[in-house]
This record gives sequence, structure tokens and C-alpha cells, in this order.
Amino acid sequence: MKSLPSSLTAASLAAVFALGLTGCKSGGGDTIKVGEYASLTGKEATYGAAMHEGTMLAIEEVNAAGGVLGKQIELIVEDDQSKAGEPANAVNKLISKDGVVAVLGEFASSRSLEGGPICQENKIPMISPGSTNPAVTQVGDYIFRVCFTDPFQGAALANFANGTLKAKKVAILTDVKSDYSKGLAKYFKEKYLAGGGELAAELDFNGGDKDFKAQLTTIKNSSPDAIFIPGYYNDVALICIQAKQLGIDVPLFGGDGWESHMLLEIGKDAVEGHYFSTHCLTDQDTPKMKSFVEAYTKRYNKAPDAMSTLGYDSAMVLIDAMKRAGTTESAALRDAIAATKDYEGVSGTFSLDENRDAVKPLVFAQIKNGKFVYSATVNP
Amino acid sequence: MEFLQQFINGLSLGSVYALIALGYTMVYGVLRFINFAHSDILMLGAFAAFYLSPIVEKFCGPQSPVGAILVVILAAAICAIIGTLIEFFAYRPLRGRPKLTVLITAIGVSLFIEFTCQHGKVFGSNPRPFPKLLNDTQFHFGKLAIGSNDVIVLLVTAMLLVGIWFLVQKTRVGTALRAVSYNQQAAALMGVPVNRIISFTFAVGSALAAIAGILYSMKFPAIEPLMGVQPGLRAFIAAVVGGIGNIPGAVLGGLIIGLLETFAGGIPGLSNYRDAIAFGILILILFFKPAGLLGRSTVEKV
Amino acid sequence: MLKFGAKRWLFIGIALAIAASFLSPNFNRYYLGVGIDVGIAIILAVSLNLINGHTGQFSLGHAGFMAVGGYFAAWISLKLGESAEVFFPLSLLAGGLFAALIGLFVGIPSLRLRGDYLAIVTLGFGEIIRVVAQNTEAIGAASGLKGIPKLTNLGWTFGLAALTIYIITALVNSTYGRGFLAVHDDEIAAESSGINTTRYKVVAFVTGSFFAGIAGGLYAHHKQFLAPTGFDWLKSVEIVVMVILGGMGRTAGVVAAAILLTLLPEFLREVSEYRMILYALLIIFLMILRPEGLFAFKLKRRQTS
Amino acid sequence: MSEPLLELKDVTIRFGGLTAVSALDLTIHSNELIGLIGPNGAGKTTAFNMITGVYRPTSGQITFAGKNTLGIKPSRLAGLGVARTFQNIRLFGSLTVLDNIRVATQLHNPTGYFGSLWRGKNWKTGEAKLEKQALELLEIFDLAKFRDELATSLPYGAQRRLEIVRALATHPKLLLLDEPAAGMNPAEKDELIRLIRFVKDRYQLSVLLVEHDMKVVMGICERIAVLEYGRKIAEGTPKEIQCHPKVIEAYLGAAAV
Repeated sequence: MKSLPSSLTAASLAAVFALGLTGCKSGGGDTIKVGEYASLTGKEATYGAAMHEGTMLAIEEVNAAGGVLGKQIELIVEDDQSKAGEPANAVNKLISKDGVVAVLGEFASSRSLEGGPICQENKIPMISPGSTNPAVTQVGDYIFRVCFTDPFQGAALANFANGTLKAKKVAILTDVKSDYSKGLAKYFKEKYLAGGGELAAELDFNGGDKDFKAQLTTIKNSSPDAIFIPGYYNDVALICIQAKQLGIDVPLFGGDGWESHMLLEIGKDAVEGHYFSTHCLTDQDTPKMKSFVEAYTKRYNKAPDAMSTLGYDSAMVLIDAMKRAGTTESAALRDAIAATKDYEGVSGTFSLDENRDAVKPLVFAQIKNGKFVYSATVNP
Repeated sequence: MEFLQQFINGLSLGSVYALIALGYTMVYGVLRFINFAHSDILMLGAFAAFYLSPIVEKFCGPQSPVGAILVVILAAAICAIIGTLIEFFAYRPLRGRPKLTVLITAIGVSLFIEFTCQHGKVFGSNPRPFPKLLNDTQFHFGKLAIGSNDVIVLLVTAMLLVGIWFLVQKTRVGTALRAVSYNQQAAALMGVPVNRIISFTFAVGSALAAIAGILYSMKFPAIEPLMGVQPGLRAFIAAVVGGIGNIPGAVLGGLIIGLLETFAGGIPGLSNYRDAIAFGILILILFFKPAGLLGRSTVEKV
Repeated sequence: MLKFGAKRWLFIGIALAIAASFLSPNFNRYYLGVGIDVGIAIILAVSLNLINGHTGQFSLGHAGFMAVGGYFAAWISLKLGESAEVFFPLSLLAGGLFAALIGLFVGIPSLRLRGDYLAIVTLGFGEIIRVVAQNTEAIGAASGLKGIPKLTNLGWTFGLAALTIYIITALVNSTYGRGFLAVHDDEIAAESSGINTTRYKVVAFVTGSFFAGIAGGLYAHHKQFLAPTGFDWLKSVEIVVMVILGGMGRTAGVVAAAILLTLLPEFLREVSEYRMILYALLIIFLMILRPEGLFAFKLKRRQTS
Repeated sequence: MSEPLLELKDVTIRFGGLTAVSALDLTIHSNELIGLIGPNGAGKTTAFNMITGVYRPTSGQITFAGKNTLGIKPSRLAGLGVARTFQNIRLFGSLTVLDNIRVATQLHNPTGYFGSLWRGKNWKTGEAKLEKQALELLEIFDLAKFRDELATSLPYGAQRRLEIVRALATHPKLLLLDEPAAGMNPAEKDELIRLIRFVKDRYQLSVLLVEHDMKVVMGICERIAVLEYGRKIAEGTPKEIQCHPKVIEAYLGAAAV
């Protein structure tokens, strides 16, 4: 046996040594470096891109207004391809190679859970725009989020089913591929059953499936009063269409994953009359929202989603904390973020609680005449 | 009643799989390789129809059958050209190389199409609403629901099955095609224009993919660059289950996968394993019939 | 003539790896992380090379075995809690053994099939493993398994990479191991020469799965989080591409390809929106231009010694 | 006569509708050299494949050294003492000449999986022994000079010889040669005849030879069986076969009779 393989091992080790020693942290400078990791390509690019556009808009606005602490902000964006294993490298690169002072991202909880521990270990604050799994911020005291969590939304939806819809029997159709869907289904179920509701049927699908008639046929035959679908709009739109085809006429409802103009475009008349809860509606009559929608539409030539408002808010909360802390030093910055109180964001006014989760209201909307119509607000 | 409804659901899903599987099996039958990019041609077919239909609508009016047929024919032609180009640039230089090389290239082509189309300057990653080519009327018989689109899918699959079977078995081109499939070198020596026959196979296979893509999108009207991956994989499995290279086998396999997936999908506690069901069936069948249900096992010559 | 001093190199490799891990606290974490990724990729590619390259059995399910080993090792570590660090090597071993066991169950029936059929069945098993992981609450199901202690370091990774390379090379460079190549070249002739081809294939498959499991364990304790979606069939394709680019059956080439293909996406970060397009193009062009592998030079093939 | 080494009784095999070999009876004793001839497609190679376990007969019985071999894998049959060569040479193309032989020699003296990992003393002596055996064989057949060449890079005649050597390396009791003279010139054929005789005498084994070249067959076989359309139409000494009317008919067509 030649020594070739072993010498290769040695060579690759040497390469690692060399790389390790040349890597340097670039601090200071005349810009403040902020990192963002997002699913810009791959399976879930459609959500990742929406969030990223919001974040970018925020940073551009801040820079146009003269920056923060007398410096411009440099947003360094890393794509994680919607792929497990990638966020770790992306976040490591942002922190160790680029030397960012804070990290924004991810929308998917599973990827925030991969990036989170690295931020925590390096004591770099991370703000997730849209990861609703409670475990995300449990990673450590440097991890925050600007959205509500699954338990809160699940409970609100359960109350909605029991109260507003007065549904005695609800069927649940869960996306088993998505931790978001499973989490929401779980918390909904707990609260709904406790509230006296009854489950008609529980079925699953895999996110990205196109055919749901099998599940819907079973659900139809369990004669529920309403159907709960914690899923994302691209699946939900098709589910609504097929439910209508099968002659299901009870209301369908779900969570913030529904909120997108694409739900209306794809679902058309099949989504009429259904309900969902979300962070905010982009036609809400608040000055912040109005100026956001205007700026967003001007910048990207299309209407924003709630996902974009969360991306925007995550960046703005960070900027706000920088201003209050007067520094970008990590511990001070962390404390400032943690102290965020009654912050007026686009997606609503919120504070960060002791679990570093946003405490903010949730709104219910119904789809009427091809539009999202505000129906109620639930305060935490 | 529930059983009957599920049977209809499964039949309708299965016939789409069957249609996609037909294309896989045709290419495999001739070239003995898995054209991974088939599922992406399907997607391109759907997008072609997406962009063509507003134009055609101007001339034929909304949801007219003539317009729909025109869109399908144009999209099929576009995809046939794309398919032939892919064969010419990516697969032809590999003629005679080990199967693995070709398989990996096919995966490369598939990834290339997907990632390129996902790019913001091409189609982007957002799902788009697929235009209504035909009015999808729902018929309700008591509790039973059948859509006109489902009937159309079933009819088109049956027609294309017969058409392809006729093409392969009864025409001159079909004879040449079978000759190439049996032995490329011998066919070439007999004066069969092998390259042209292979291009033709790709053209027909891609046109089939485009038609399948359009019918699939009529059933599930949200299209995006990765839409082909999942039905493509299922249809490929269907082709193998039926006996890859065997035309009726592809249809049989498609219907089996569609039906079993649907029945399993309707059972609480089993629906979460739906992704694995097609593979489960595949593995089971291959263990008992290593060449698929209708495929003939060949004895290796020693 | 087989050279008998091969073991010496193994020890040197391991010693270097351990030395590296003592120095690693000074390393930039990003490079350190990528370095560990490289080591894990080497283990995966070299072990798959035994199955796909040396033995010629086309498997598209390597990521599945990586998942089995990763989840099992991580699950043990989480159960052990505080003492996980002490038992880390044993957890890795257990992950590898469990993956090998699953490899045995998958291999015995599948390896009767050939070529495309084997590829699609192994792909199927890989996907089934993923779907099972996705539905098993004990390992986090779709939410993923989180809070895995960070125990993987350069030492373990490259020590085990050196061990993998050693084992696969030592195996192939022995009279026993020449049987793998014989099976690859001609199954019927191998059978008539007294080589039990089924057993050889299963042995290759189980050995490969074992190391995939080890790599999975390292991966789990490196990323500290496992999600079922990370082990889909595209992950298997990635490993296969490494093997093919390296030149099927050439360990040194496969190692080089594993290093290259792990580093490449990092270098392409600047053009991240075109990264995957370039990756796909690379596969196509290399297959057309250098089908024998990127690192295959005109050496006399597989000369002993 | 002693107990037969190989016995085929009423062996039939069908592929789909085609009966390739039909009701074949054949007996081979120790240290016998038997020829199996017949026109193309008569089923000679198929008979080989059944004897070596590659195909399983549809019906009938095959015993080797008193053991029923139906359903036994070729590799185990090789262990029992059945070795063969192939009509279209099947060497291990990515292995050197020496390694082609070495993989076969390990059949009776395996050095094993873990041995090759640990590389201890026993393994080293075992490997050295195998190599010595393999080299000796190569010496005898004048192939040692090619030891480090790739097997497929050898001249044609040497490849044929190498295949025979590989078969011998498994210490067979019965050696099946499938058209060893195919593609050889007259000088090489003479050489081959000498080689087969030498092998048979030196290793004390039985040889079953399929060959088209009548000079070779008639020159060395002690007994010859003739197949036509899967049936045995004649069996006897070379002399008997040469003037057997059915054989002449089979080879030259009915007109010649």
C-alpha cells in the first residue's frame, strides 16, 4: 500500500491548519456588520426570500437615513439553500470570518435551531424573524424572536374554533414534514380538547404533496364542523381547491402560514370564507404599515406578505437596540435587545419577554371577495 | 361510498403518474438509462402552457377546448425541442459510456434545470397560479364527486397509451425504435439511423412529459420549478414497478401506485408515511419480481 | 507485493489529528467547522467508494445510513447527559454498528438486484429511513433532534477519517479484498473462482454503512442538530458525485474530490444565487469531459504495492 | 470403474418457450478427459452453466462427487472442486495477472477480512503463502513475466492461459474448458493441446472440454459426447464419433449421409 492516502490526510490537515491561522476577525471599521442567513434558494426559497426582502428594506432605509451610531450598516447575507447542515456553516462564516455583531434569521425553526447554538456559543445576538417553535429561543440568552410562538397561536386558534366557530368536532390535517405544522397542531389540540372540543379525524400530509383528496375524503366522511390546517399557503391553496371539489362546505382555518397573496391567486374562489390567524395584515390601517407597504411596493414592485413585515421588524428591533445601547458590543447589545419594550413594529406593537419571545397580539382574518378581511385581534 | 370515492381519487392520481411513467419507460426502453430530467421537462411543459395560454386565449377565447388543445400542442412541441437538445448536448457525448456516468449526468441536468428555473430572473421560486385551460365542472352523484378534469386525464392517458403502443409496435419508426432498443450496434449496421431514432424517442418522451405536466397542473393548479420532482419520482417508481421499458407496465404501475397511495393517504396514522409508500411497494415488488410486474427478466448470457 | 508497513501511516494520521485538535481552540471557528465538514465528507465518500467504486454496486442510499448512525449516536449522547463526553467514542461506535446492522437488513435482499434497480431500491430505503425518522417522536420527528452536545472536534474527525481510509485501503489491498474488485469486474467469473459474490457485496455494503454511521455520529455532534430533511436522497447524490469525480475505486482521488466538493460551495458563497447552478453544470461537464474522474491520471490501474 | 465424479441425469432446462438442453445424461469419472461437441446453439455452454451452478436446470439431477448440486451457488461448487473457463474470456480487468490468480487461491486458505485489517503475523504468512502459490502457478504456465501487468493487457493466447491458471488455482477436481482454442492459430492450438494434457496429468483432474476445433477435440479427448438442439445424439470414443451417422448429419446436413 502506498502512503498516498495517509499523506493526503496529512495534507488536508495541513490545509486546515493554514486556513485556521490566516482567519482573522475584522472588527471596527467604518461600518457595522450585521449578518443574515436565509433560505434564498432551494425548497423553501419562497418564504425565505419574502422575509429577506423585508430585512433588506429595513437596512436600506436605516442607511439612507444616515445609519446608526454614526456608521452605515453592512448587511452580509448568506444563503443556506433551505438545507439542513448549511445554516451552521453560514452562521459560522458570518461570525468568525466576517465578524458580524448580530445575526438575523432564519424563518424555519429547524434551521434557526442549527444556527442558534453557534450564535449562543459565540455570544452574538440572534433575532429570528419568524421561527415560532418555542425551542428556538430556549437555546440560550442570546437568541430572540420578533414573532409569537406556536403555543400562543395554537391556543388562540383553539379558542377561535371553540368560541367564534362554535365547532364541536374539528378535523386536523397536519404537515408531518414541517415542525411548524406539527407544533401548531399539537398546541391547538391540547387547548381545543381542554375547551370541550372533539376531534373528528386526524390526518397527515407531506409538505409539497399536491394530492390531498385521499385525506380530505376521509375527513369529509368524519363530518367535522370545521377543518384545521396548520400549513403553508402553497399546500393550503391546493387543499382548499380539492376540498371544494369534494363538496366539503365547512370552514377551513389555519395559522400564519396561510398569509400570502399567493393563497388568493392560486386558491381563487376555493379559499372564500375560510379563516386564519396571522401576525398582521398588510392592509391594516396603521401608519407604520402604510409606509412599509408603500416603500416595499416601490422597492420590489409587488405587494408584501406578513413574512416580509417580520423580516423588516427583526432588523428594526436590532437597530433600535443598537441605538439604545450606544454600542455594538455583544453583551450590551444583547441586554438592549432583551429590554425591547412596547416596540412599535410594522407587524404590531410588542415587547420581548423573559423567554426572549415577542409578546404581541395576533389577528384573525377571513377571506372575503378575494381579500383578507380583518375579523378580530387576540391579545396575549 | 368512501371506498368508491377513494377509488376514483386514486384512479385519477394514478393516471397522471401513468402518463409521466410512459415517458420514463419509453426513454429507458430505448437507451436503458433513467432520464432524471424527465420530471423537469414536465415542469417546463407546465410553465410553457402558463406563458402560452394568455396568448392563445386572445385568439380562441377563455377556456375553449380548441385553445386548450392548441396550448397543449405548442407546449409539447417546445418541450420536444428542449428534450432533443438535452439529449444532443448532454447525453449524446456519453453514448457507450458506463451507465453510471450517464445516470449522474442526468441527475446533473435535472439539478441544472431546477436551480436555473428557481433563479429570480427565470421563473423564481414562488408558486404561480396555473391558468384554467378548461372549466373543471364537478359532478356530484350523491356523496360521490368526480371532476371533468379527472375524466379528461383518464381519457388522455388511455389515448396516449394506445397511441404510443401503436407507434412502437405497428409503425416503421417503431420497428426501428425496437431494433435500437434491442441492439444499438446491430441496428446501426442494418441501416437504422440510430441517432435520429434516439432524438425522436427523446422528442416523443418530452412531449409526453409536457402533456403530463399540463394535465397535472390542471389538476393541481400551482406551478413552481420543483413541482416535477415528487410526481416524477413516483412515476419513475411506477415505471419500475410495472417493468421499466414496458409500455402497458408503466400504466399498470402508475395506477397501482396512485391507488395504494390514495388508500393509505386516507387512513389516519398511515397517511404520515405516504412518502414511503411508493418506495415500499417498489421494494416489495422487486424482491418478488426483480424485473417488475410485466417486465421480462433476462438471463445473463455467459 | 503487499507492503506490510501500512499501519504506521495510520498511527501518524491519528497522531496528527490529535495534535490538530489540541491546537484547534486557536482556530477560526468557521474554518474549523468547514474543516470538520471536510473530514466527515472524506469518511462518507471513502466508505461509499468501497460499495460503488471497488465493488461496483451502485448505492444511492448512503445518506440513510448516515442518518441512522447520526440519530442513534446523538440519542445515546442525549440519554447519557453529563457523561456523554466520556462515552463519545462508544456512542459513535454504537451509531456505526447500528447503521451496519440496518445495512445488513437492507443489503441482503437488495443486493440481488443490479445496476439501476439496485440504485433505485437503495434510494428507496434511504427515503424510507428518512420518513421513519420524520415520524419517530423519540428522536424529535419533524422538529429535529436538538441540543446534541458539541463533541466532534478535528481530532476525532480526522482520526476517524484516517482510520476509514486505512481500513478501506488495507481491505482492498489484500488478497481477501481483491475479491471486491473481482466482483466489480465480473460477477460470474468471480463466482466460478470461488468468490461468494453475495457475501462480498453484503460485506462491502455493511462496512460502508458502518462508516456512514460513524460519519453521521460525527455530523450530529458537530452540527448539534439533526433534521430528517438533511438526509434526503440529494445528500446521497452529493456523496455519489464525490465518488465518481474522484474516479470510482481510487481512494486518493475520492479523498481529493471530497475535499474539493466540500470547499467549493464555501468558495462560491460570493455568488450564492448561482452556486447550485454552477454545481450542476460542473457535474455535467465533468461527466462529459472527464468520466474517469477528475483525479484519474494515466497511472497503471490498481497495481499492488 | 469407480464412482463417477460428475453425473447428469435427465437434465433439462427451458428459457421461456425454448428448451436449451433436453434430457441430458452425462457421466464423468475421475481423471477423464471428455469432449462435448455440437453445432452452434446446441446447448454446450448451457450444459456448462448448469454444471457450474450458473443456471438451475428446470428438471433432472446433477451430482458432483456424490453430492446433489442443484441450487448450490457457483462459488460453493468451486469450493467442492468445479472450475471453469469462459467462451468469451472473463478475466478481472482491473486486477494484475498475479492478483487474478491470488483471488482464486484464497478459496482454500482464506486470510480473511479482519486479518487484512489487523495485518498480524498469521495474516502475513498466509498472504506470503498465497502469493507463493500463485507465482508458482504463473511460473509453470510461463506467465510470471506478466505478473504486474493488467490481465486484460496480455496477448490473447496468454489471456486464455491465464484463465486456465485461474481455474487451476482453486484446486479443482473437474475443469471445464469452454472453447479454449477459439481464435488461436495452429501453432497456438498445438501448444494448447500439450497444455491440456499437461494439466490433466500434473493435477490429476478430469477435464470437460467444449470445442469446435475437431483437431483439438479428436486429438486429446478420451470420450466425446455430441449435442444437437439440446439433445445428446451420440457418445463414444473419437473414432466412434467420427463415423457416427447422426453426427455427420448434424454437422454436414442430411445430404451428406
